[in-house]
Amino acid sequence: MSTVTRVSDLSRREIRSSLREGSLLLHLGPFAQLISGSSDPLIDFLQDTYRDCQVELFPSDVTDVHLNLRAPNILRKFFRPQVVPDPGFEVPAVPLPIEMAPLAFEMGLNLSVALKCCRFVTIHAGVVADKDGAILMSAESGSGKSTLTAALLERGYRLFSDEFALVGLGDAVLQPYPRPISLKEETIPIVRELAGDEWISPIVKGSPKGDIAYRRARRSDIDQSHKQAKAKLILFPEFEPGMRPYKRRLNTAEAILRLIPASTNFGLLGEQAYLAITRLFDDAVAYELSYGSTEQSLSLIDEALQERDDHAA
Amino acid sequence: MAAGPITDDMKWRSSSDGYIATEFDDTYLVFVKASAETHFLNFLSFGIVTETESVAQTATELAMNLRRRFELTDEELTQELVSLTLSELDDTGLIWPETV
Amino acid sequence: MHEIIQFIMDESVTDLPENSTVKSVGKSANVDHSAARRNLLKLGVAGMPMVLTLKASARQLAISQLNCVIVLPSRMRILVDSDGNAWSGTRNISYDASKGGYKLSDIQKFKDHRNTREFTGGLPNSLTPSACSSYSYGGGQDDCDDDSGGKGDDDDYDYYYDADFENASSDLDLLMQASSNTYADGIEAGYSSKDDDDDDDCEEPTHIDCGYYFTTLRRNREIRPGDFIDGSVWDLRGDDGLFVALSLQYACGVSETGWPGISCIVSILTYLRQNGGSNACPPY
Amino acid sequence: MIMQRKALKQIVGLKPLPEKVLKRIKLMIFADAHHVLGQMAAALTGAHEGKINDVFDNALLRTAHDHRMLHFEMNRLERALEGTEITPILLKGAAYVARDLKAAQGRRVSDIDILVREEELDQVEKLLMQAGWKADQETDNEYDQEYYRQWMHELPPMRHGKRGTIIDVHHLLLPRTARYKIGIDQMIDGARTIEASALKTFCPADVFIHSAIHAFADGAFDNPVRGFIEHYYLFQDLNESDRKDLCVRAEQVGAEKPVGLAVWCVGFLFSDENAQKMAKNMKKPMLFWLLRWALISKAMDGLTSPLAKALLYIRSHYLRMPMRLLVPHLTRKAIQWRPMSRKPVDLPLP
Repeated sequence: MSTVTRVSDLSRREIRSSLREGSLLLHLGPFAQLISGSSDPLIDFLQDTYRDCQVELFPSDVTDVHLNLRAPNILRKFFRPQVVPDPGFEVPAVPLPIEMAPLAFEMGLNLSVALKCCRFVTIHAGVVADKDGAILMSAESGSGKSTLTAALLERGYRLFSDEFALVGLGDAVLQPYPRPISLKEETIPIVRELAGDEWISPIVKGSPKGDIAYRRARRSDIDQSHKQAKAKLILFPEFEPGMRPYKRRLNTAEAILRLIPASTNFGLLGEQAYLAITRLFDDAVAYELSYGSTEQSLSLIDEALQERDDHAA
Repeated sequence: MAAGPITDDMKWRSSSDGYIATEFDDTYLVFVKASAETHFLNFLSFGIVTETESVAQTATELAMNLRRRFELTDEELTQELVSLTLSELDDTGLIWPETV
Repeated sequence: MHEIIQFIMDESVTDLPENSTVKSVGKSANVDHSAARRNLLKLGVAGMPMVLTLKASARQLAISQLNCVIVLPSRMRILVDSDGNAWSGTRNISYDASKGGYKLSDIQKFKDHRNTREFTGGLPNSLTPSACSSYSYGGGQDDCDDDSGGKGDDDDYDYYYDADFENASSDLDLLMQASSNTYADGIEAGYSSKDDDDDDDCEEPTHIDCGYYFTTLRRNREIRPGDFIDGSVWDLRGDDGLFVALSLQYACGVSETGWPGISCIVSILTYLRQNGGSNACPPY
Repeated sequence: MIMQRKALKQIVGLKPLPEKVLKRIKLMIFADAHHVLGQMAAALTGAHEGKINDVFDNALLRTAHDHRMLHFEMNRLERALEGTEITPILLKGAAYVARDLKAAQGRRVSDIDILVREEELDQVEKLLMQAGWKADQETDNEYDQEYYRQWMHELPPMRHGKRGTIIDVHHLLLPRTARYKIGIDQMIDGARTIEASALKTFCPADVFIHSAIHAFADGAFDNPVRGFIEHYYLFQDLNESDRKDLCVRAEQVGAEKPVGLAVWCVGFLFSDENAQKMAKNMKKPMLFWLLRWALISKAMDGLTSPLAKALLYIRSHYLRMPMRLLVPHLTRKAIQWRPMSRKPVDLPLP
């Protein structure tokens, strides 16, 4: 009785009633996510930004994540609709105005993966891949990771994730989780330029993180989200306007030392996580990059790939 | 800070089953399985770990053996530094007094 | 910590004791390393740790999560009472030591103003002023005068207090010393003093120098909530700590809208959750 | 209520999982919200198809972490007490994990609880401080410190400065002021050493007794679902002779009523015949039927009756201290804490 379709195949009424019932099941990479809490801004967002994603109006099986977008449970003096993400465990949830439901939705999914996923080593990183393997970019917020991820998509890479590298326990293979790329403030026009206007979601204005927009995952990214990849390049990018382009090859230990802290569940998984992170370097080489523009970062990556190939040959 | 009382006659042990180490440039990235913590050890602290693996030793014995192994004099590798490093290592669970 | 590691890397060269459990990377060949090692030992004697621990939790995330800075977009004033309630707004509260402290009507106006945010309870003891004792309530003997000198409107006072506020608030700290009764007791004592043999025939006091703490945070003040993290728990102190405490109440779902720096606070809360801090939200 | 008994039985594997997906999802959310998803996974793992295996794997990986952490904490505790004659008794989760009991499988554990003799308390505290534990910030104030030391059955909780883990050092099983007086010395004397370790646990009957005391003679029974499941597994862990011991022992140490109630719960909630038989011959606490209703009502969460909650709250304090202490204490707490109101997490499904 339950069928998997794309969001774009569903009517607004169907989505609304499924969200109300709390029975909307969103399939993304290795996770099945049950979403509840209907609001117009969320439906708009799903229809726009998740249009190509696989969903079920009624779940055919149990799920990894239950995300409830509900009203904040506080007594308020003035009534104004608000929303908080509730992933089923206690999280610091900021009540957001209902127009920011998309943000609450994205935050809720991120929290669920960061804090509750144990089946993969989760590393705060952007990941893209081509037929030769994956590029993992681990960086702090504001270091240009999202822009770089978006730029690599235009170079023929497919999107794995903008937020989390999911590293398989045991085989250290990277798992796609093609969620939309989150763009903040000044990166929005840059990516709009790169990707084209039709790939950018409407802007959520005045959020706690400033203006936010999303670059949608492409249908091809979503349809290949079962295809895993081995890492070929591990990057620690740093963007600062006007910076001279620079790259430095890191030895394995130094790279491990920088990846461990970027993992949200390393301590939780212990030895399995250490071994998986170590195994990433069976095929991958690591670089630290700094650059002042997207073009520079792309040519640094080309150089790094060339060096890696030369070394292998 | 040590992980418990330390006396001079304590003999220290370690086991290579308890950790995974990666070496680079005379420094060791050491993952401790029991605590799931990762530490950086230099040649001295890692030397203490490997030295105590085969036979339990007091701080004094350790200092002597390490000087021999690394070709260092009493002044270069002081007893005090060995004891200090022992208490740092004690905190990681990489080494322990033999009865524990 | 990174600098220390980098330093160790730079200072040391290679030699490996025989050990089958060690995977070696980046090893350079047969360099005379003994000088570097001796150097390292000297540093050890001087107090450099021989073991460094990588915080085995999202440290890099933590760095970005904890390092955030909140810059206050406008001046903010905060009033705290001894019950751990707080009010934040922009109005001033006049303080006149000769009349016995803060003007009670200003306190009331501050609390009542439509732009004031109220936080009901939940401040940690470290940020809460002591309650008034029956005796410390009120101020000097002549505080029965009506406040003719203090009739100027709030804005007149802004300038003066902004310039001088640092001193005023540290004086206040001294005034807010231990006492056991609650503020409410103090008020009652004040009212009931009609009948006693007090020299003054005052109807009711106009100023108060206890039971409240009031402070002004200037525009563009930089607050680093990460400074108040001790391991995985909050250690809130001072005016910045007070601001953080109120931000936490907001972020944890108590207040309404428009509080500066909330994303910074949220990122820290997330960090604390990741690191097992069980008391990230108030009570701390 | 019948449905809820069914849920408990499904979680421990006495009844098959619901066939209907929504019901199955609801059950797993219920288990997760009550922190027993790991136990459910341990009981049911491998027997299913589809996504549920991923969910169970995930839950088991998480509890594996808790157990590893606990083992390391035990190791650190032994190290901290090295060279002394003190042999702490591990309590609750730590004991189950150390003994690898059924009650430990898939169980979440966060803190380590130990029991030492009262005369050892000062030395243990001092040694733990030397090894890096310090007063936890939450209770690091004069009132709490004094309150714990004067009235409670344990030191104020200590948190390790580097690892952030919490240790609770008990010298009694109930507050000094508690109504039930437990024969703690007998229980300590009966404790058994863990092989190749300086640590001990209670004998099997006493392990059950302590769990019953903890649930029914102390505290507000914070997580009844988890508590019921714990009693069920602990009861399964007792062999025939342990069970005979249990009745005798409960009487010896003065814990018949809480133990009677716990055994009754195992019999009633899990339809365990052995427990049912045993409960018939055991004493029940005062107001047994009212209490029973309140406990079960609380376990049903969303349906919680405020009256039941209030009853349990007052009872928990009534059990802990006489009125002359209770009233000032509750007043003091009310002034000091002013907690944020937090509604329990809403289930996302109707």
